Amino acid sequence: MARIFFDHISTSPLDPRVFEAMRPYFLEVYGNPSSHIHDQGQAALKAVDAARAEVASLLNAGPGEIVFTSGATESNNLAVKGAAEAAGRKGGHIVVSDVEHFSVLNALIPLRNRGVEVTTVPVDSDGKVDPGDVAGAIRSDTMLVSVMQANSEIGTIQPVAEIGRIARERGVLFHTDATASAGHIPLDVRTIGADLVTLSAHNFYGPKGAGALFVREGVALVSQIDGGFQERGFRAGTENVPGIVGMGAAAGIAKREMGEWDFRLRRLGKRLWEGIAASVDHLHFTGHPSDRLPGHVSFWVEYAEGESLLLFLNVNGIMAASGSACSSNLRGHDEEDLVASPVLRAIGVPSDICTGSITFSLGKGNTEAEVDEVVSVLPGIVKRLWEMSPTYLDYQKQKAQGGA
Amino acid sequence: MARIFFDHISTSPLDPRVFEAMRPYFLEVYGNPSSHIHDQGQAALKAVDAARAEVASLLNAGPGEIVFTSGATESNNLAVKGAAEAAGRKGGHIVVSDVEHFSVLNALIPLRNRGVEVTTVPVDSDGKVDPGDVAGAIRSDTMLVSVMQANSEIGTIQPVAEIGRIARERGVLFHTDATASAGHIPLDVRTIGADLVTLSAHNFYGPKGAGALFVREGVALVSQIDGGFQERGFRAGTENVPGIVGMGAAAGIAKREMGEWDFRLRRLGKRLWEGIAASVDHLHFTGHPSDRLPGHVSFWVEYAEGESLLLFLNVNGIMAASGSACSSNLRGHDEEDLVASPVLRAIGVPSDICTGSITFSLGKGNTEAEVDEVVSVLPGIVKRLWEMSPTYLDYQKQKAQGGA
Amino acid sequence: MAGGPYTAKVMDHFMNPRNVGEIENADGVGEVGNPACGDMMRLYLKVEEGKIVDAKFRTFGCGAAIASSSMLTEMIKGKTLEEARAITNQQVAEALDGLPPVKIHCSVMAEQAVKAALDDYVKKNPG
Amino acid sequence: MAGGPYTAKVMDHFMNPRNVGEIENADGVGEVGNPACGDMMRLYLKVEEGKIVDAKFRTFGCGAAIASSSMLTEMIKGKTLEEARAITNQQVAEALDGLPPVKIHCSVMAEQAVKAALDDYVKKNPG
Ligand SMILES: Cc1ncc(COP(=O)(O)O)c(C=O)c1O
Ligand SMILES: Cc1ncc(COP(=O)(O)O)c(C=O)c1O
Repeated sequence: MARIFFDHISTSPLDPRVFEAMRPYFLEVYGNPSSHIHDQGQAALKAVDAARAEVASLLNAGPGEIVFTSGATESNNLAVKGAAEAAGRKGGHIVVSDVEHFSVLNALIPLRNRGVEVTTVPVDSDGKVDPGDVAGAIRSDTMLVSVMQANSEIGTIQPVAEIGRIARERGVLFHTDATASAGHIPLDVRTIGADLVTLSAHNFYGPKGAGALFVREGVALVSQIDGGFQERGFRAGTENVPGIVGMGAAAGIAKREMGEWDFRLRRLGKRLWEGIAASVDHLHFTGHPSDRLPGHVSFWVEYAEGESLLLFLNVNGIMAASGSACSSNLRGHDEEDLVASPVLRAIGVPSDICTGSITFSLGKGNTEAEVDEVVSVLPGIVKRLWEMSPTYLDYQKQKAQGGA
Repeated sequence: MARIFFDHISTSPLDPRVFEAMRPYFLEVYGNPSSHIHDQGQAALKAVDAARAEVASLLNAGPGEIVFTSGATESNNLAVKGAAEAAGRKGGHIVVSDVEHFSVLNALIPLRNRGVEVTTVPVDSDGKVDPGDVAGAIRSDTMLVSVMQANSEIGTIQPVAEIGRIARERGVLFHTDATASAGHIPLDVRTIGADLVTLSAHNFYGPKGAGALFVREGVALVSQIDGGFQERGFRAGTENVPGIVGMGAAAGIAKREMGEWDFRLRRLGKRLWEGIAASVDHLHFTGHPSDRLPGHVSFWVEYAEGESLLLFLNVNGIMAASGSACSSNLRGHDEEDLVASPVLRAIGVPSDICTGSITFSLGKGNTEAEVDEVVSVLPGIVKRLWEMSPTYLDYQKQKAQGGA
Repeated sequence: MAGGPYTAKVMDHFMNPRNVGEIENADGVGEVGNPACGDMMRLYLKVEEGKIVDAKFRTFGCGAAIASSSMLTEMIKGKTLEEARAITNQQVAEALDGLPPVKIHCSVMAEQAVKAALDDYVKKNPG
Repeated sequence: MAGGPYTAKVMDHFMNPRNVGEIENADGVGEVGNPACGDMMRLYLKVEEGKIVDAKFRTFGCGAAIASSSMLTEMIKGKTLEEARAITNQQVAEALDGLPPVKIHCSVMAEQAVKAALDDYVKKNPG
């Protein structure tokens, strides 16, 4: 049975304390915050406002700058489409990096159809954006720069403070998608100079179905979900009260414990990194070696395909993720839905082997023993796949000839 | 302390069985359904698919026709904007009723800005749409008819099957917002002939943060939240697994128990209706007398203002809602956010008294004793407000003169 | 009892409004607002030697409207006409420990009611 | 063990693939796919008297690719060349109790691999 969860980047287990914080808001305080004329609604509204203050505090923002959403994807859509629509009716220009999440990149598609132009700045082989490239991409009609704080697939942390400074100097809005990083590494919206920041609760031990967008005071944004007057007009719909309460609790815990988690996860990450580097040949780490998410170890192995690695890992009780072609969008309708990871392509991994990428993302609950187990199991799995692989066979033959 | 919850139309208490169904999906099965290559993700995906089947079954739909969203507001936005955008780039026409929720009406605003024309069909004094008016409003360029199944404020149930038949005959998509009615009265998408149906879990003893849109197989819809490949491309973002599981459980319970609830609530509603009719003068019921939501009693009282009524009711332990100017959007920024209820205006309630509207909406947990308590408390509250009211004073003087 | 969106002071004045009623042969009567807009206030003043010696009101309206009316009558009793005229809606709102932003207009109504009642007094007592 | 998105049959052939390896001096070799597309299969055939007497494979690819390869080799062993050529990707997928829609191409690869190996055999054994 699968026991070792090394896939925190896809979602994290809820912290039991967060669940306890949410619990009363299911059966006892079930009111609708909009019905705050009566006690039930008033109690719900108070809880939402308290959570808002906690989320704001995680970011060093004002509570009036937090808009609750259903998650990071919605927040990214609201940020990108909302800012573009607020900036004007016709045309305009947006700068994004080459490693943004689909929820930023695909939100650009309808905008492109309405005449918005997009410049994609590249990343280096460690997955880093050069702030100079962002500066060079900004035009007179640029409305928005969107560069994530950290990439989930390869872990690289971007120089968002520098990018924010450039955007501000040029009078352009700056959005950063902090889905993978918020609650794990410091994120101060004033230091970063961000106007819009995307957060997702389930990525820092909070509940699924709860996200937020930081919207700096005074920033204009066109709402994307219209209806009643919730969230100061930025986002209509009855609030997911337990979800929001859970996000607040998770933000409070993260703020207090982040330093401790970071310390532990960096140590575990290093142990994992060193362990597999020593035991698996033909393994190439991806992402920046030091400016990366704590506990995040990503790599690809030559002659081994990602999904097969994941399946064997799962059979061995180890749950992980792959950015590979085969494992993404497995629920799609046809082969077209299987796209090779754009992130690996962006950092220049040769496309004939990038199907072998693996992301181990550790969380606060993982242990040294689990790391050691993974280090001991992985080489055997790789070997098994190599033995089945025609390309590895060819390589062995070539080596034998070369050696002969 | 407030003890009697008569505001189920704003939200309903979670059924404890629903909470139990959700519970394992917080701490035990926390996987991301997109990571279904491993056990955690696979278990989450299975749970989502099981919930999908349960929600589909409530509507007599196929599981492949259910798109999970964050709630009714999002579903209404997806239905209206998604259908309009799928129908074509330029212009087009939409027919709605005069009593739709803000999440339908306000979703039309950005469409109007893009050249879509909207015809609003009126309702009669009971709040009913005449299907003939819908037929008359359909034009050659009409893309969508959107008429709700039942109105939350006045309880009136619309002749959706007839409207659906007309829409189908004319080859126009039919959307019905069943937020207030789903789980309470039968809703068979085949009988109704609906192409799109909006559902909200928290309105039938399910969790907040979970909604769905029925999208009839083959209906084209442009997604409004773009990103990954969840929900067959109609709605991106990591699924709110516990919320979806809760919605499935709530749908299953509703399907089994709806008949029983209906029977009880109609009896309680009748008792409340008769009780206040006999004890409060100058009271006018709103909505259709028989074609209405079970347990829904709405009315307005001359010379008494709605918010004041609600505040006094709450002090007396009774929680209810008002469609009045003063209680809606109380969190707005300025007076402009206080709009008189468009629904009451639509049914022709004189605007100088429509601020006194009250909605008592009962749920499966309410009792006869609670009804009797409300009936005994309401007259005293009304009297107290009348005694403070200059308009009631004038009325009394006029009556005295008339009588002299 | 949470008091909904209001301060404890507002709820106190809403639930136990001071000076509700009518003054027979009042020296000044002011009526402002409109039931169609959700609130209407009628203020009655008794004036003696340039001072407001009694004030009563009737109000149709929300919690803030009733509380503002009640607070206003308390504030103006014993004041000179000039002092009463100088009262602002901010002072009424502050005396209630604040009102929600959307309800500020209720305190404005109270301010306008005094002015209207004083105008009526001046009209009835010219010179 | 849930087996992820795959049937138990797929997982069995993935975890315990039949006929992995190489046939020295094979009578026919077929190679299809491309590692850049995520999968590649090399199929070796031993043919005697118009029948496939042995089949082995090496595959780089996902679970479905490996399982399809394994299943295919089982299906063609003992078959005549004509019978083997007639095998369709649907038959491979069905033998595995089905594949996810996005993985159908893996069974197509298996079908193409037999055809390529048979073509190679014909080329090597003309006439
Ligand atoms: C960087 C980043 N942004 C946004 C998202 C979208 O998050 P969600 O699926 O929770 O909406 C993800 C999800 O993995 C992510 O990694
Ligand atoms: C008829 C109707 N539709 C839609 C909605 C919006 O629901 P939600 O706020 O849960 O998104 C409501 C809410 O009261 C409603 O009554």
